[in-house]
Amino acid sequence: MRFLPLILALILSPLMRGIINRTKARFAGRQGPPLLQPYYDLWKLLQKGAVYSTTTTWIFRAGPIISLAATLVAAMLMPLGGWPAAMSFSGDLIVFAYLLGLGRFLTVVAALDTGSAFEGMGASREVFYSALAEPALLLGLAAIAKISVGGSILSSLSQMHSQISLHLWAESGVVLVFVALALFIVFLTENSRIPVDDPTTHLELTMIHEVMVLDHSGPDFAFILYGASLKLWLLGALIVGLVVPSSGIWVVDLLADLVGMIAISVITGAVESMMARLRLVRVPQLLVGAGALAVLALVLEYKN
Amino acid sequence: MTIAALILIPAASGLLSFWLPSQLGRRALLVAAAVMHLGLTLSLWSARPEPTPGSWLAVDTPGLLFLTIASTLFMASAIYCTGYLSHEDVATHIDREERFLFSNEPESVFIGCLLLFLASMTLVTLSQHFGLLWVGVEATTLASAPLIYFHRNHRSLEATWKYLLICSVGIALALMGNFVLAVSASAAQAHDVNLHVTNLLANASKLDGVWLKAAFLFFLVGYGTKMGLAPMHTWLPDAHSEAPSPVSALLSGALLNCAFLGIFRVHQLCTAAGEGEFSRSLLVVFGLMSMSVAAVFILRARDFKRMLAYSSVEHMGILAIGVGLGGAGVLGAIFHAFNHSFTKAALFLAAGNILLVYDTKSINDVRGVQRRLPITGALWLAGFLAITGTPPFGTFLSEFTVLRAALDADRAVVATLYLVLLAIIFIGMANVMLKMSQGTAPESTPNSSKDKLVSVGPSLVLASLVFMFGFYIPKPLRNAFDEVTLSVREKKDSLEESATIVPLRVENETLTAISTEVQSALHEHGTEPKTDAEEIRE
Amino acid sequence: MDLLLDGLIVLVGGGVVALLLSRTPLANLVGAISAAIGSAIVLVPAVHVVLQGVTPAEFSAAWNVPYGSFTLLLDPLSAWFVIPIAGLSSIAAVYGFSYMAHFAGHKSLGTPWFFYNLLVASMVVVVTARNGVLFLVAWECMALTSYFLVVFEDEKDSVREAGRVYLIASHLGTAFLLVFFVLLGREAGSLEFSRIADWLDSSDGFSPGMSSLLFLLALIGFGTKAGFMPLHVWLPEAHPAAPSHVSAVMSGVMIKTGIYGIVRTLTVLGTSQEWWGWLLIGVGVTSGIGGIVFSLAQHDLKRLLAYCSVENVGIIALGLGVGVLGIHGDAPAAAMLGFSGALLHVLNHAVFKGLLFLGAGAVIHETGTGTLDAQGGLLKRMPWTGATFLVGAVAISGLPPLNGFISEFLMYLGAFEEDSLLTTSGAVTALAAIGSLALIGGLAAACFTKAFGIVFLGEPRTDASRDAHAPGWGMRIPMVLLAGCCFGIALQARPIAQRLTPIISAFLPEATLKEPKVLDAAFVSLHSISVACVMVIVLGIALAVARKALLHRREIGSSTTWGCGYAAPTARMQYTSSSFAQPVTQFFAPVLRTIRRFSPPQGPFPKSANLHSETPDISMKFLFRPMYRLVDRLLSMLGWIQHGQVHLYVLYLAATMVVLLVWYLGVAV
Amino acid sequence: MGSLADTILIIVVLLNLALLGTGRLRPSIRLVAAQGMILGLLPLLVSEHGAGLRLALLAVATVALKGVAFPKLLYRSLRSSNAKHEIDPVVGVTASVPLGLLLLAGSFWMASRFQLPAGVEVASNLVLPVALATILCGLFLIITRLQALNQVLGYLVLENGIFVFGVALAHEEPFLVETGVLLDVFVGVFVMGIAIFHISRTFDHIDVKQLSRLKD
Repeated sequence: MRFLPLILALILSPLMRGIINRTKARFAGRQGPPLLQPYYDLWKLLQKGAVYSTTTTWIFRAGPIISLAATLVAAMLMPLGGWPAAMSFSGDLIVFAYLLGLGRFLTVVAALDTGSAFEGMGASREVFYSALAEPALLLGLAAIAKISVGGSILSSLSQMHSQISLHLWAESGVVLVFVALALFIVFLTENSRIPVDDPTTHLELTMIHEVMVLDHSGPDFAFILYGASLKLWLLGALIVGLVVPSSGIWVVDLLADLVGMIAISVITGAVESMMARLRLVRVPQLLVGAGALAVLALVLEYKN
Repeated sequence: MTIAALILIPAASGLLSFWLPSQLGRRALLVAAAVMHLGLTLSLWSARPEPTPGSWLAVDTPGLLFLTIASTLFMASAIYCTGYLSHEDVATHIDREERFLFSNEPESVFIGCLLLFLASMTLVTLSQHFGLLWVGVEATTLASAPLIYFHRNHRSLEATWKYLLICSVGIALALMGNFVLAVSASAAQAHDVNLHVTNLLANASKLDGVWLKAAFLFFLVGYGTKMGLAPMHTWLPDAHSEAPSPVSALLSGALLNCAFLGIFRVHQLCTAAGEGEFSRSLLVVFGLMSMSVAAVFILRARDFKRMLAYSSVEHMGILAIGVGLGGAGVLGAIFHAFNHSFTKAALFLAAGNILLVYDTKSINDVRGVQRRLPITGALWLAGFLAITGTPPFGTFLSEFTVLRAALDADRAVVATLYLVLLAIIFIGMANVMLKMSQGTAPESTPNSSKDKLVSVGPSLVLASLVFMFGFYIPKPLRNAFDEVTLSVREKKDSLEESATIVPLRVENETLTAISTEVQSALHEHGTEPKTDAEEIRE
Repeated sequence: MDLLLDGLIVLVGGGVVALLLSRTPLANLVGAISAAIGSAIVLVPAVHVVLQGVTPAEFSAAWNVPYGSFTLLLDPLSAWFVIPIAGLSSIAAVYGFSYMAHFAGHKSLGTPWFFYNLLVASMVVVVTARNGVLFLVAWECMALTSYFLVVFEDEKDSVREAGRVYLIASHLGTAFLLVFFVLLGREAGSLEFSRIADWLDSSDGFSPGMSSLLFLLALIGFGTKAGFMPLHVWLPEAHPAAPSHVSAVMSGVMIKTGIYGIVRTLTVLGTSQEWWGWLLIGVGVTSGIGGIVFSLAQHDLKRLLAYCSVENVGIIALGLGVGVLGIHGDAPAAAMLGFSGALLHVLNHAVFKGLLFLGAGAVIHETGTGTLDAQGGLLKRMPWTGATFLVGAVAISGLPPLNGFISEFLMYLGAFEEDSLLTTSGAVTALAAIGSLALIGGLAAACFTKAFGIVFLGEPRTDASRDAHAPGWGMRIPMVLLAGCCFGIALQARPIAQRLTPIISAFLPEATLKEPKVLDAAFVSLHSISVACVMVIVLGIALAVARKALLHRREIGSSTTWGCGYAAPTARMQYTSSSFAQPVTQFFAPVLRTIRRFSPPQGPFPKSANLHSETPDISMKFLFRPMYRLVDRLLSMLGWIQHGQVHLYVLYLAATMVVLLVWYLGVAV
Repeated sequence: MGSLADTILIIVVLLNLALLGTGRLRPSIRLVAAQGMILGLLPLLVSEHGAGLRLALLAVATVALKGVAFPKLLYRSLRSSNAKHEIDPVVGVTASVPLGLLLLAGSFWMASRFQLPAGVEVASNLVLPVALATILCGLFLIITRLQALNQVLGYLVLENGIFVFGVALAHEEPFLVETGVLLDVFVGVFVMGIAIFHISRTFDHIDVKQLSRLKD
């Protein structure tokens, strides 16, 4: 039963996209695509053949595969609703972050493999922004580790999540809020959502993630889409786990967290509908700001 | 007997060569005399002869050390000369820089003076009387002047004149020093006190301090001029750059040390008389001045022989500092005298080869020596590393010892200046010597001669000696160093000191700084050698 | 121990023989073989010591120089450093044989091999020496031999200049070490490490001031060799100039002797102070971030790698800093983790940096240039090199499933621990460590996606890169071996890290744990990491199979890369290295101070337009050169002394005499 | 007898001043010769217990060298060079004399700071100041006069000063050393003479100010 969070992630992750898109549609006053649309897309893509550029090498084909593999392993580290993750050990949060990094590395390299200027451009922005997002993520986790477990050697994501209680909220709620904010910005960045990136278009030169995968098609693209939605789910679950206090009764917790996942999807949709994309030069400031939030949280922690 | 031979052989053969008709004979004579001299010198290490009647001349450890240096270097440059002279065309030829005609000094005069030069240096190292020492030093000046004027062109004449005038004036002051010393000696009640070194050392305590110190001042300036301590060094770069390379090697490697021996003996005397602090501080000051001046001009060097000359000034400074710091510093200094002489001689001989082939002394016109003259180039690089005190050469160990002495003595300022100046000089020399030896050589050089055994052999031997010193110092040599080092310790109150020393320290220090034989010898005399650190702290 | 000596003898002997063979074709063979075998022999006892954890008796021979003695000891710490030194040197020697082959004929190959062997030997002696003088001699020999290897192609001006900078820098560094050892010997009464240890036991150790002074001297002296910013100036010059297998050794292991020096200093001093930890972390942050940012701004592959070495020694310094903090924050587990991370990273960096330099060497060997924007599409032409380079790139970015991640993970864990346990000051420092480690990781990924992407992917940008051929097996095998090590270390993380614990507690008793179970947790996670790494690989394979199945009997089209409908894309339309790095370089512009010369296209039909950008090293440009100029100017003020007027020369003499007399008679008497 | 020594020393001082006052070379040589002659007498006066054979020989040698040989040598090289008098000295002849007096004063101060150690008796208490003054005067000549010949003269004066001191104070100087010293000085002057000869032949002047090609 340890595998429950993993299984949920594998099954439900595309749904998040559906919810987000539906929310955006509602804000725009449209009917919007069906909630399950992402599943249909994946299915369709898996049926198709593929077209490869003559420039590309095996890297181009390896990219989607390995990044999906990395994301899958990362998924094994993510607990949900009081259920410990499939694999949980001290410092797994670091491994989690770096597995996502591996995925990114391969995606970027695959993009460069096409030798296209667009992909190159997207790749260069991707690496830059993620480099800035990384500190925010880890500092945020450090803050949580400190307030929740205290003593990292014994702290794993699962423990951290299980430690989040109403009492802790009462004690150091500010820290939690700040960290949650910081992580949310990271969440938006890593999943290339507005205000950092725009997942819906991929032809303007301002795009980041979407333009990197421009040349992928068929199953490869399916892998990529699925990997992306998995990533969305995982980072979401991370935040939800840190925000939603755990009562100890697993049914309650599980439901609470699922609600949280829906909530975060809706919020994301709302943000995307209400905000405009930032100018590229502004994005680093946003990310540095996220990092600052995390540090601030820790400093506040030392205060009391 | 041996002592007389040591002086007479070169002197006689020198005079002989003035009249010897055959060129071949003269060169043979030169080498023969050098070989005999070196042989005799080395024999001294096994058995020291009785001093001459009246103990005017005798072999004592400091003298023997410097005699060995001089003799070895003379051997090297004698062999080098045989090749060198055959390159020099006797006919009138065009001057390199000023484009006028000039002709060399007759070879007979050159070789004759060379041998007389050796004789006078031997006299300096062997004389046990300050007056005689002075005579010897003055004699070296006179014998070497014609050597500098070998190429009879404007510049060498100018150099010769400066050398003659400045050194003569300096030496004259040293003579004054002799007389002042005599006064201070005649202060001693006992009437048998004269200027014999041993005699003075024995009666050191009776000497009149005021006059002794005055004497030291005169000696310092006088012999300091000859030794090339700034600011009396001014003649040195001119003479060294204009003299033919083998002569430069001798001047820089042997002559300067002889002058240093003069200062050292007086310093010994001051220490014995309990005035060591006075002479030490002055030596350190002058040493630092010399190093700084050298640093200045090495950084702006345009002529590589001048640069080598300035580096001699630097190293004389190091010797002065070492002796001035006392304790292990003396060991460092004496050891450094060896390293420096051999390295510098090797470098000057290599410079001679470069000069011969490229026919210029200007640094900017020399490139790719290690391609044009592989062995000379390698020597040039090795020499550079050695002269800048880089491991694994002996110079590193000696300079390290001096540094250690400085820090042991809590002379942080001295140590810092010493290191900074060494670093600056390293940079300066690196800029020059690397530029010269590396890079692509010009397709055609003025002279097409290659490395020959006679032209690189001597410096190869010298360089490898310095390299050996980096790993291994022969036992007798090492003991000699220690003996000299101990000879300039403050003799006073070493007895009660011996009680107060932390055993661990003494054990370590003596194991490392002073070899065990001497230690045991000291134990017999009941005096415990103190660590250098404490000696100066006291 | 005897094996160690035998190995050294083989190295030196082989080197001398090679030197004697000089220009003959045999020299290359003899040199390479002796280097490879010699280092391999040295490797054996080192591995044995690390595995058994037992220290063989020290080898000591009398050495008749002042304060000197020839004392070698292969304790676990030394052994740990000998392993990468000997291993990488051996592998690089194999590579070097093929690499040097094309210099045969017009250059003497005996000389470089002579220096190579001596370099390896002196590195081994440096990390095993137990006497100050011996250490210094070996240290300087290391600098010199590597210098002569750097100037192997001294007909190039750039190479000569690089060599000069290197030689001077390392000499100045050594000056600090001289003072360090002299003071050490003066305090402890001996330059024998063993005697210093005795002295520490018998007496009450160094005074705080003195120990801090000693530590600072060591940090500067060793830091120059290790390449800490801003002392790194020689590094980006020298490493590219050297032949690639030498760059691999220099960058992979030689600079680690600096790290060894610092670690050994901590041992020898016997004490440490908390602010040393802050300082080390500060140094680490500066070097780490600075190094990788400058690395990103480079246009030359080997320069990029060189700067990245600065980044990695920065990471190591971070680890050490975390360790020292741990000792003083009473978090021994954290200390242990910090030091383990640092030491493990020493090994890891040796592996992947060696690998990357060998790869770069292969590229330069084939295309004749290291300029990034002159490459492209090399993966098709040299698949082995490309694949191994990719492995190295992923490893050096500190990503799983490769070794780079393991060491960084340990440091993270240590820093997290301190962040949670320590008081404010220490915790904030630990925090800085976490933040910068994360940032460095991200930037490193950026840097190496760039390096790999531009060089090996896309279309060839020049004919040279189009006509490149794959290098022979002589050069492939070493790279494959090293790439294998990258995986191996990651998959054997736990046993290797456990080996480190006794080593560290041997030289730092303070770091030993009261209750070891805390650390076991860390080892458990190392194990799970290895498992995770395996899973990534397995899943990857599985997905590949799945994909194959899916695409089975479907039409697979192939066309040119889609250029938004642009019909005739050319290789020159690809993204260049500088444009790839542009967002980062722009963000860090104040630090980088890149010089841009831009002539924009003009008119409706622009004839030409070009953009030239170069990033000179700031500390070189704004710190060292000005300092040098200042000294030069100050000294030139004295230039008038030697004016050639003889009568004034006599005046100097007379003045000195008179001044001395007046001083003496007026003051002294 | 002390008075006699005093007179000699005073003459020496006067000769110094005269030397400073003359720019022409020939008279300068003559003055130096005179100084040498006078000094030749000094050894006979210094020791209280009569002039021994050693001192007599020393006196003769001194006169022979300082009074006869050196002037001869210098005249030779003067003839060889076409220099007649000092061209433009660093310090003019007229200005030199008062400066010479200053030097004299300075040397008297120095001498006053030295007190002779016990057991050293000296013919006249003028010895030390005069010796120092002569030494300084010699150095002054070398520094201010630019004709090579004049510098040799300066060197001789310096030597004379030292001689005064040596003869008067250092009794223990053995004969061997005395002769060695004199011999060295002689050869020194001889070699310098040759050098001057070469200089005047190669440069056809003996103005050392122009000998300054070698510099940095």
